[in-house]
Amino acid sequence: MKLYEYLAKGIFRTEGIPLPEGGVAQTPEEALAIAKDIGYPVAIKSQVLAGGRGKAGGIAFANNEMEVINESARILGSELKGLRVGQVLIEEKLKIDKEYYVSITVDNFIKKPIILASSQGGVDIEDVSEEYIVKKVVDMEVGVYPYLGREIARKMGIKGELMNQFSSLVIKMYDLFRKYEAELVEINPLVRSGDKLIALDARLNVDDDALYRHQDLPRIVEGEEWEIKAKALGLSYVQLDGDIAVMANGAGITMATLDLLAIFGGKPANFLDAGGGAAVEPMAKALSLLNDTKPKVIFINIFGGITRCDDVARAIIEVRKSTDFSAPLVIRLTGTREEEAIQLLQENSLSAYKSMEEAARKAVALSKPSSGCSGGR
Amino acid sequence: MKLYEYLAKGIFRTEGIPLPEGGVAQTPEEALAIAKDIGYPVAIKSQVLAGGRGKAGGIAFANNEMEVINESARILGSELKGLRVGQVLIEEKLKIDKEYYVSITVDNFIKKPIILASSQGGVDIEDVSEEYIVKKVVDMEVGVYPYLGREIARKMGIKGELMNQFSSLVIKMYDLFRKYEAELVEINPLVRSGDKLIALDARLNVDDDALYRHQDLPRIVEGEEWEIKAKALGLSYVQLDGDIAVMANGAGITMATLDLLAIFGGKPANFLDAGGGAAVEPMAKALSLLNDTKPKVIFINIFGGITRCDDVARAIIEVRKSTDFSAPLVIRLTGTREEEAIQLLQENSLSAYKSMEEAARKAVALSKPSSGCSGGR
Amino acid sequence: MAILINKDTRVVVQGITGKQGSFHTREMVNYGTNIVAGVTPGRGGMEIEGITVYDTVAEAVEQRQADASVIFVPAPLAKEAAFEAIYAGIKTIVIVTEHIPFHDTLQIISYTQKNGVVQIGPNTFGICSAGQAKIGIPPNSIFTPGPVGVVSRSGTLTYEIVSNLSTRGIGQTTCLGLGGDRVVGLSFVDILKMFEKDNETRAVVLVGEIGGRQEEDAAIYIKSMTKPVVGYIAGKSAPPGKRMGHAGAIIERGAGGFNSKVESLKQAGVKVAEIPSQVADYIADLLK
Amino acid sequence: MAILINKDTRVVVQGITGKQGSFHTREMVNYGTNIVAGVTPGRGGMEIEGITVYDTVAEAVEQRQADASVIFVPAPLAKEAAFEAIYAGIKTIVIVTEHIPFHDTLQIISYTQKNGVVQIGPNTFGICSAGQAKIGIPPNSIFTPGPVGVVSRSGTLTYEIVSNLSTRGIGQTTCLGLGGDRVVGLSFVDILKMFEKDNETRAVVLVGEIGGRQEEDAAIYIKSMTKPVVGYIAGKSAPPGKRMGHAGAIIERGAGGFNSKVESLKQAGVKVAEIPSQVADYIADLLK
Repeated sequence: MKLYEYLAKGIFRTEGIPLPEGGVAQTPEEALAIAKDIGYPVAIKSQVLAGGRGKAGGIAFANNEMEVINESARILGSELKGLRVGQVLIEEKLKIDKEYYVSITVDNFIKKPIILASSQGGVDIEDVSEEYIVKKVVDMEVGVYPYLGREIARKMGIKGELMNQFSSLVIKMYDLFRKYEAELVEINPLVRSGDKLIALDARLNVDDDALYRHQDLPRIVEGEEWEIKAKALGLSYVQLDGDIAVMANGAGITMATLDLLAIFGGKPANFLDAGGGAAVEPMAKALSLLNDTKPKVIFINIFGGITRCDDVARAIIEVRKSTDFSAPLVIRLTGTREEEAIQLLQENSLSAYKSMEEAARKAVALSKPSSGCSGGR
Repeated sequence: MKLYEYLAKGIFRTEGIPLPEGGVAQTPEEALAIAKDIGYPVAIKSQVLAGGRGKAGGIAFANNEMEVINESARILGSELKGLRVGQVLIEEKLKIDKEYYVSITVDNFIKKPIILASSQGGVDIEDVSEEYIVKKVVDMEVGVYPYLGREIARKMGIKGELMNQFSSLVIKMYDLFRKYEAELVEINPLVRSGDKLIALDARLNVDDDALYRHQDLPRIVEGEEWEIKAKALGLSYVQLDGDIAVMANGAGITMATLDLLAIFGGKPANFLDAGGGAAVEPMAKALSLLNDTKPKVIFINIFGGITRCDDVARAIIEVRKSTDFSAPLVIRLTGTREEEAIQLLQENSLSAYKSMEEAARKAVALSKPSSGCSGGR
Repeated sequence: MAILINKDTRVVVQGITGKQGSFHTREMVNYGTNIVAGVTPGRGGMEIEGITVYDTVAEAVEQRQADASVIFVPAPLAKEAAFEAIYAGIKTIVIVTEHIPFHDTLQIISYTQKNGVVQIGPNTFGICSAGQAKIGIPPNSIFTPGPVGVVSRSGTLTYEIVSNLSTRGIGQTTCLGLGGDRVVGLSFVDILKMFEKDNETRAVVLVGEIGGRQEEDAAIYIKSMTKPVVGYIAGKSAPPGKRMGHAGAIIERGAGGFNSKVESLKQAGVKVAEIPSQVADYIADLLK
Repeated sequence: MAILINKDTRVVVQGITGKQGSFHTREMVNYGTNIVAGVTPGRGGMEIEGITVYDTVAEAVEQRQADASVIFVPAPLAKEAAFEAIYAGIKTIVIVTEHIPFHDTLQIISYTQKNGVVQIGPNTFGICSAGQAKIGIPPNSIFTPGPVGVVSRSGTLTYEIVSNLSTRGIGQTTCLGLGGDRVVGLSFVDILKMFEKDNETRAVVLVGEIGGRQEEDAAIYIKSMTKPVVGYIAGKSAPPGKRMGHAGAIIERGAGGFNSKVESLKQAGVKVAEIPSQVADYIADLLK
């Protein structure tokens, strides 16, 4: 889960990380009130979960009341990278003497936390040449001590008193990383303004699987309409731009199903992983959701392992009872309790494929304008 | 630093360790008020920093008001193992179904924390046969998890729900051990009373060197008169029962000096380690303190390393200016700035030995009734 | 021979009294796995599917000489379960549990690495040495003993491919799921090395997916292998920047993307199947 | 040859700008120790006693190839200093600082052990390979090169004994203080093993004291040594249950008492001196 900049900054502030003064506003009037408190000039920053806001016009500066009203009005309610801006962060505009980058994440290969830092901040870290990036792996049993911060500072060319400021900052970032079980804690840019290091931006991405231990955090819902609905049902769902709705069991096989449809010339409408051992009820809900997205074809691809094919059949039959399927169903079922499932389907005038590829070909065929026949084999 | 039982229990309680109800009293009237709150029978426990209070008569039980008054009056103000009893802990007297032992300390050889536990509690753990003692070393980087507590419980014969209680208790003890940088966290006996495990006694010894990080803890002063005075001066001092006052620099050489005096037939009055690099002022204070103890002889044995012999000479001369030495001084000085020191002493009509053994023989001779001559060579 | 487990492996089931734990214990026993004990704290003395339950893993090791463990406990308890197994001296741990907090997994991995423990998972279907023993949750019916080693990042997709192999009469030595999480105990390279050394394994199937750089690392090692490898990578049609279920399946800025993986493998001499059923075709050709 | 350090050992002084640090840096330089760098955070670029000061130990290692460190920082900072040295790849650490909180010391030891670092101290006078290099705080004047190895738990008492040796013309290979705290990095046995292997060391002096079981453990090892050992144990007249300065010098219930130590050593063939000056007598006899 990604936190909005202003939420991340709220947490950074409680940890004692130096930040610009500021406040969050939902209307130009609120923005103005905050700006008055801070004094001019101010920065007006759109609060959306996307990078590169500056280039996209999501960050503005204002030197007086008129500019605050105009710019915050422009940004609030606008769309930035497909995301509606509901809030702006109003902050003092600092004098920037130098921009740095610093983050803590995990190196998936080494399987340990890693601190990344650079003297070339304010830009996308991927665009920074390797020689300007300092990397330090953290042993979780040891943690981060000031010397590690000083060592990073040294390699970034930060000296003297700033070295200690940087070191203290890195320790606080690591404390946040651990305390909030973060996937990413990032400051970009970290700026030197006079003799102070200040976090101009703040990112905090928290592990979804650990959220249950962080009841104090707000729950940020991200994504498009169907993704949010699917997430509320506990499903792993990604919206795509095709017309064949897909449900499979397991992330790998769901991806393979999408690939197969694409290879056969079809266009998948979504990724929906019903999971490894879903029962009748969740599966029925998933199917209803797919139906609601009004695809041209619904393709169900189940290899029964823990998932029992008869449960899948029951889920299909249950949904059919309460809803009309708006699109033809293509069903592929094999594995655990396959025969019981086939019988159940037949009793309800449905049929299923045994082969994933045959089924995929059929789904693609049904999605094409030329073919107008109804579901089933 | 050892904490009184009632203080240790206060800390145990904040950690959630189950304890008998109770309160601390300085007078029989206070004791009575607490007993009334709790209900009879109650235990009356002397609060002194010594083990084996029960055998020594420092623990009593009372079934009614009269007994509370009488027993608390008897214990309060009495002497227990040479220690005055200033406070009693009044506690509910529990039904005891079984007594266990559990502690966390450090194994000096393995150099790691160790959990010791036994199904034979309530007695001195040294008297328990090895086969009844469960030992588990703790990796500080891993810490203590419930499985470790369960594993210890299993080996102690604790099963079912009690196993979980025990496991949770051990985790809390370890948390205290780390939080308070303890040398020892001990519960003896830990009792089973019905279906509950309850800490009947509580010990918490905190590392003196870590006390600066624990401003919340009271400072318990322990020891005899001169020891307390010496401690206030920051000196390492132990009262002994002889008549030759000793000051040396370093624990090892101070012990060796005492041994030498004893071997030569003398009786050291104290152990006083002036430390490795003491300056004039602290050394003068130490010397004044020794003089105040009114020994027969004062023996100063300094091997100058970081300690400079001329500083020692200056300290001696300074003390002589303001105080009369009540006893002859025997001085041994060698090492760093030896010559300057000898000259300083000579200017002040003092002299020093170069050999530790010669000096020790002299000090012993001076301490004998037959010899009446004054200090110096 | 197979790798990592065989019919003599003595398995303790952690979380045996739970719904998943008891169901899969029965399935593992049915497959022939030598399940010697179960552990559920506070339930010591019970029996589940004919297996004695102990309070601690240490007791299971002491009483029943367990040397491998499979963890079915809920995600919030998984770290402790893994730590307990390591503490008790278990040398192979299969963590089936999914949705374990990421920082917990990091700590588990750190601890298994320091203790030289083989950690399979988390979020893995487990491991099966065909005809000998299965530790985990894949359907018993799909495996057949034979000469092919299978290593994968996903569950059901692997069942699909293994099932294809078995249907065509191509058996397996060992099939292993690394686990679907962003960080897991073992890598493709770890397992490829074992297959390379295993006398019975004649060819290897590698089932990868987008995200991470594991497949690219595997390709480097495969260049030095004497045994042929057939690959399949899922996620060809996944749009960049979207999560596809597994925490691992994130494509960001091209790194770890489909093409990078397929090209690396092809350059290492791997035959990469375009659709899952081709894997069995390629393997059949190689074993002719 | 000497043990652990010699004239080529490249030493960094942590806490070089402090009063103790700068004083002993001068003394060490005077003795001939190859002090290559100092470290005081925030003071990088300074010079102390002709030695360049760096901000981090890693920089000192990078710039000056330091391989040993001596720590003079105040007790509250000592743990971090030790961790920093280990992190930077230093292989021998001498911790002079006293009164380090006990739990900090436990963590330092755990970390040095896991990284294969030699830890001398805390609360040690350090180590001197006579005529070559001294890392720590003993007076320079007392040492003479020669054939005797000295290992001890106390400081000044060791100076007394070494001084006696030198006065009688008996030189030393290496003299080392384990440290006076309850737990320290090395034990007598660790050092005895090194002296046993060292070609130049012909006899060993062991200076112990009451408390703990180190001397008893040493006695067991000494039985297998080919080189003669002379011992001295301080604390004969100390009353039981009293602390005598060192955290280690606690006698509780007879364990670790004077008699136990002396008897163990004697049984192992050690000549145990009754008074400090006898040590030199015994060694002189042995070397005849």
